[in-house]
Amino acid sequence: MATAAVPLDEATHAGSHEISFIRKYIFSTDHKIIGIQFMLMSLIFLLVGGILAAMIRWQLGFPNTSMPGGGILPETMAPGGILLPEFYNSLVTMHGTIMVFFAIMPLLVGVYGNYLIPLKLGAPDMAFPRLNMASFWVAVPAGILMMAGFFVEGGHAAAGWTVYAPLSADPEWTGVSTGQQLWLLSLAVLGLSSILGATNYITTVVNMRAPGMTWFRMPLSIWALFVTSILVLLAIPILSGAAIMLFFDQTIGTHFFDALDGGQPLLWQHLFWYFGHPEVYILILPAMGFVSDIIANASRKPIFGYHSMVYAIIAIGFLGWVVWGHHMFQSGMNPTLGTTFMISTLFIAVPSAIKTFNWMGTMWRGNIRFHVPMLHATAFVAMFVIGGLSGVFMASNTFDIYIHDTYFIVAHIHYVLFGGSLFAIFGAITFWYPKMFGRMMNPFWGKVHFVLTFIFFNLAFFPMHSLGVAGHMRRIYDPTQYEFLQPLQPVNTFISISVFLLVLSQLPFALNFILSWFNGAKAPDNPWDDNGLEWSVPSPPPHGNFKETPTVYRGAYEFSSPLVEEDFLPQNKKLDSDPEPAQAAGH
Amino acid sequence: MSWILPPSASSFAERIDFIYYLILVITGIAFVVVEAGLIWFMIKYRARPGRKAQYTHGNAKAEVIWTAVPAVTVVVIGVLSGAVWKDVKGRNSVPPNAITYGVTAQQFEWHFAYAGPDAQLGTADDFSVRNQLHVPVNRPVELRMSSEDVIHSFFVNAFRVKQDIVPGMETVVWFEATETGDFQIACAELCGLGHYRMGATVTVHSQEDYGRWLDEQMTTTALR
Amino acid sequence: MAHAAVMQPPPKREVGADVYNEKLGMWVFLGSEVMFFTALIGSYIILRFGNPDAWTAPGAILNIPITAVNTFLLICSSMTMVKAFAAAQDGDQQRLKLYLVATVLIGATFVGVQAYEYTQLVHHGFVPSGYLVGGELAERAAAGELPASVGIYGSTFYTMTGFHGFHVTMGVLCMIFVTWKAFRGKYTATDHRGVEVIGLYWHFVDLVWIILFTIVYLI
Amino acid sequence: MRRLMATSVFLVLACGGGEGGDGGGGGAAASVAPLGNGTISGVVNFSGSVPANPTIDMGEEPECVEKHGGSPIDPVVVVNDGKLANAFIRVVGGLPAGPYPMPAAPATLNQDGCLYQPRVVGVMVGQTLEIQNSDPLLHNIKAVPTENRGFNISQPREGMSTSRTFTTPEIMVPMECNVHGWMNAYVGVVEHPYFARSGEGGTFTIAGLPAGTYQLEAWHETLGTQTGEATIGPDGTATVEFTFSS
Repeated sequence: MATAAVPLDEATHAGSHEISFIRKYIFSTDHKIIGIQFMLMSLIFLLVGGILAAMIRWQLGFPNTSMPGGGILPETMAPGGILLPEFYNSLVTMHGTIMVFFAIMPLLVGVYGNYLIPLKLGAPDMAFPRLNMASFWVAVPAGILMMAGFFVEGGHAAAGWTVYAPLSADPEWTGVSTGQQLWLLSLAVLGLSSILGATNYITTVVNMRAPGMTWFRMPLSIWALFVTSILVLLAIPILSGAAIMLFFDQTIGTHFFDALDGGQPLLWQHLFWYFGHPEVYILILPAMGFVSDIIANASRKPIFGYHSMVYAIIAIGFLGWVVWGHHMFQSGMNPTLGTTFMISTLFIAVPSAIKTFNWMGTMWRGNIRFHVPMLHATAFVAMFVIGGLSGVFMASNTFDIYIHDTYFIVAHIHYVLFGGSLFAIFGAITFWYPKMFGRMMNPFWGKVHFVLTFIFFNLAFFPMHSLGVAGHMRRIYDPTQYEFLQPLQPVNTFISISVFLLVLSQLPFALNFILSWFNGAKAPDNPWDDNGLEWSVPSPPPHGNFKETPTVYRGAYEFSSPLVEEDFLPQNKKLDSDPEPAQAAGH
Repeated sequence: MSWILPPSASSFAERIDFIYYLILVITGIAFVVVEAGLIWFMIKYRARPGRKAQYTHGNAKAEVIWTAVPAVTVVVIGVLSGAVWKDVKGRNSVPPNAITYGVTAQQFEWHFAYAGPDAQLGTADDFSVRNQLHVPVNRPVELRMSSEDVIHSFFVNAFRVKQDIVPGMETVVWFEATETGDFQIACAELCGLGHYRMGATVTVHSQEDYGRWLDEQMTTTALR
Repeated sequence: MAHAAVMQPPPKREVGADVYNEKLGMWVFLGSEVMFFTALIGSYIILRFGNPDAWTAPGAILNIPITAVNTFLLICSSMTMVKAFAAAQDGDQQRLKLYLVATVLIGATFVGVQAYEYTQLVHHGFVPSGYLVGGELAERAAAGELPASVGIYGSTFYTMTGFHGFHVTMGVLCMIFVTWKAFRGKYTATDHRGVEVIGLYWHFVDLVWIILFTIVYLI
Repeated sequence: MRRLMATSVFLVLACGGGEGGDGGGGGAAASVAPLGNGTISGVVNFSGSVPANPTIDMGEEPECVEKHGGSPIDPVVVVNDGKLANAFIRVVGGLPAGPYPMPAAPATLNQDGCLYQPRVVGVMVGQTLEIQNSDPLLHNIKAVPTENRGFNISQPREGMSTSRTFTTPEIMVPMECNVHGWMNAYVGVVEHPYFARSGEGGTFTIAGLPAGTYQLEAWHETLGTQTGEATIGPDGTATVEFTFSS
């Protein structure tokens, strides 16, 4: 660090001095590079998670047949290419784990928390750039530890991504020991990364806003990331604590979750879901924020009900802490608590409805441009509605008796996490790609990718509702073992084929992403005619972001304002009628 | 692809199914309204040259409506649902005239314990049958369940019954079968590599058949 | 960093929390720490209520006098930390260095005493899984003097105090870094952020210990 | 074995305790020459009244019931004409120092008719145990050792075969199937190849030993252990007899 004796001005302004390749692209402290690093890492994990999903679906669609290409897997996973039940359980576990912790969460929080917060707030970088770098380089070993589990004796963790104790606590029940321990270590390490990141984001949002960027002028994406960071900050340590206890149960013989020696298996579920439900909102709130930005931009209209959108984000963040018991209605928990948790859970429908209707209100009487980000954002709204409404079925503790642990919940979570979060991520990637890489993505292939993904996503996951309604349990290696599930097998096969096509549909996206990086059309500073501060700087922005700290005169959604000729009005554009921000003070 | 629940065969199944169809109708309406509105807006307000969007920041009245309507709706769902929950799973929901059976779940088997000639569970003359539960029709049945190893879940599709079985505690569930015949029991909580095969059968007998079956079992048990 | 002593005028910003970044960051981070210890302490409470028989009377296994002395030491270190901060505010370099060194030493002593306590407990046969087979305590349990099984007692005791000890150790390491910087004259009367920030962490760890000492040793 | 933090040393190879009838400790391995060519043969007797074996309710697995002609019995104590089968006999004293030759063939443990065949099997440390499934349904094989690293694997289809080895001598490693709670087998892991299982006629042979006096131990899953002694003379043979009683 002693070498960094560069005056602040130079250090924060790009191009004015040379830094080595390694400092610039590998161990960079620039929030934009770190965001791109997170993006590359989590897109790779997204691919891995997708391949795992395809393998799961092979077994379900074509049970007891040899999987194409499965011959390369070792005997302990798939002798003769036919998956073993214990490997199937590992696949189910790892698909969930990788998608939640190593793909969606870093894509939303790691990538865009890093990339957007300083740019959209008019800050030169994060409050703690080196801590930011540490947060990425702590996440990398976590990912390596997680992948290492596939190669150890006994196989990878096989107790589900919720790792319910005691199944996960004692190798005797699964035959998995090292794999489960690596899983727990990896999440504890990843937790440290997330906490460092969240500390940074919160500090930056509170302290680093440009003059005039008052709380209620912040874009909704930043509001969402801010509330998400608070959830990460407070929820992840619960998981870390629980994971450490489970790790000790596995290794040094403690008895936290061991009913035979004074421990309590349900304690794991309480800890896990006390973390886990805020986690669910960690996975959707930023998506809602991005979609709000994109819909307002594409509709050329101010966001409908900005304040209630902010309060809805805060309300969802708060409700996230008081609903964890709805995962445990049938767990043997006190039934009276069940009703309490049902009521609190049902009330999440209220802020969700507010958001949905406000998005529609934003489109109402707009002048909607259907660029690729908007296609994904619209799909987000349409799919999130399905995911949200299917959530009402499970929120009812009574009907949950029937659909708990069935494919209904599988359909629900995929409508929220894929139909919701992932469509929003595709929207965000295509929306901010020009800013991140200085090139436009190809809109034609973007539309091809969108249409294919939208069709096959629905063909894959919508039928799962009906499987759930028929009572199809989840995490079942071979559904044909049950007579009452045998008539449903054609549906399973149909879903599997749709999933394979869904995975293949990502090919245009991957190619578009990679090729545009090198060959895409040069991106202008503000390709979407947006108001955010990030569009006032070059694409990609230089180190230090802003030549001089911008001053903010209005919120981020002043589209089609009667004050100006064009249909957008950037946050930092001073009109004669704008007073200088009163609050701006030198601190 | 069907939104119709499979045939049911227990006393409270219809009440649970009613909640389902109620929510299905409510969410169905919401689904149609929102998705149709979305498509309509997409078409009607697509960008056309020379047109400018309406500059508005919201409408307090509209927002109050779409806050209040969902709030009231979920309260209704909650109240109706809670009432059924209380009778199916609530603290004192087991009917007093229920016959009690013991259930022991373990990787990957079910053991059902029946009271012996003294009609008392937990005494020396109990007998146990692997993977077979035999119950009389139209009579409440109470299951006192425990697990030998990990968490399992007792699930009978046709009875709309599901209850986790947690090691170290006794969980209780009850049902009253309304039709005779064989129904499948499944484990609904991932319990290891044999989870997918942890099935069993519940046979619902007519009252007379049940008595006959019970006598038969007690004779063979006594012989052993 | 060599010229860090030359303060740059802070850029104009919208008013946030009205504290500088490092201090705000530490407060935020401590929020996370609170939740971490909440998970451990909450689990402890649930487990203890669920199985009260696995706990002994206070002092039957644990050595309360030595831990009480240790608690007193840690409280003293908070005092020296306060003194160090006051010295930094006054720009009194000598007292700053003196009190920082004192804090480091007392903190290290705390960790050392805890390590000693652990070795004694293991020696007597109290380990994270409960009694050590064939240990002295296992024999006393067999004789009926102690609970038959203290598995969950051992689990919670070692995990909670162990993680606190880990936090103290981390604190001591950071404190050594701050002390090293103090010896190089990096803290002035106007800018002594490092001292204040590490002080916040130190007081937090101290506070957690007082809670742990109460619920693990005394109740 | 719970929470055995066994380091991941995993291993290898072959062996041959008791295949089929009267098993003998197997042939010669390439690397280590046989120590001798003497043979101990013996018989395991049973005195007293033979305890009744439990019947198994296999109703859920018709394929298996069929293999047993309709009335499966759990063969815990198998006595034919006063001779006890499924005892595990091994040399416990008198052996020269190793290394010992590795049996050429792997030992096998077959799952057939929802029972283990054989119920008792011996392997030398490092010798392969081949676990086979002859039933058209799922079995899982859970080894619950105290000294070795345990495993829990599945064989969902007929004709599958999985190989495992053990690193440490252990009498006996219990094997169980959790899908069929009645299925039990015992694997004797011995540091040398001088072990055998008594066959249906209660007889066994241990071959490949040099002349000398040996202490032997016979183990049975419910009847405990018995010790015996045998001296291989110049003619290269010795006999020994064990008697278990109920």
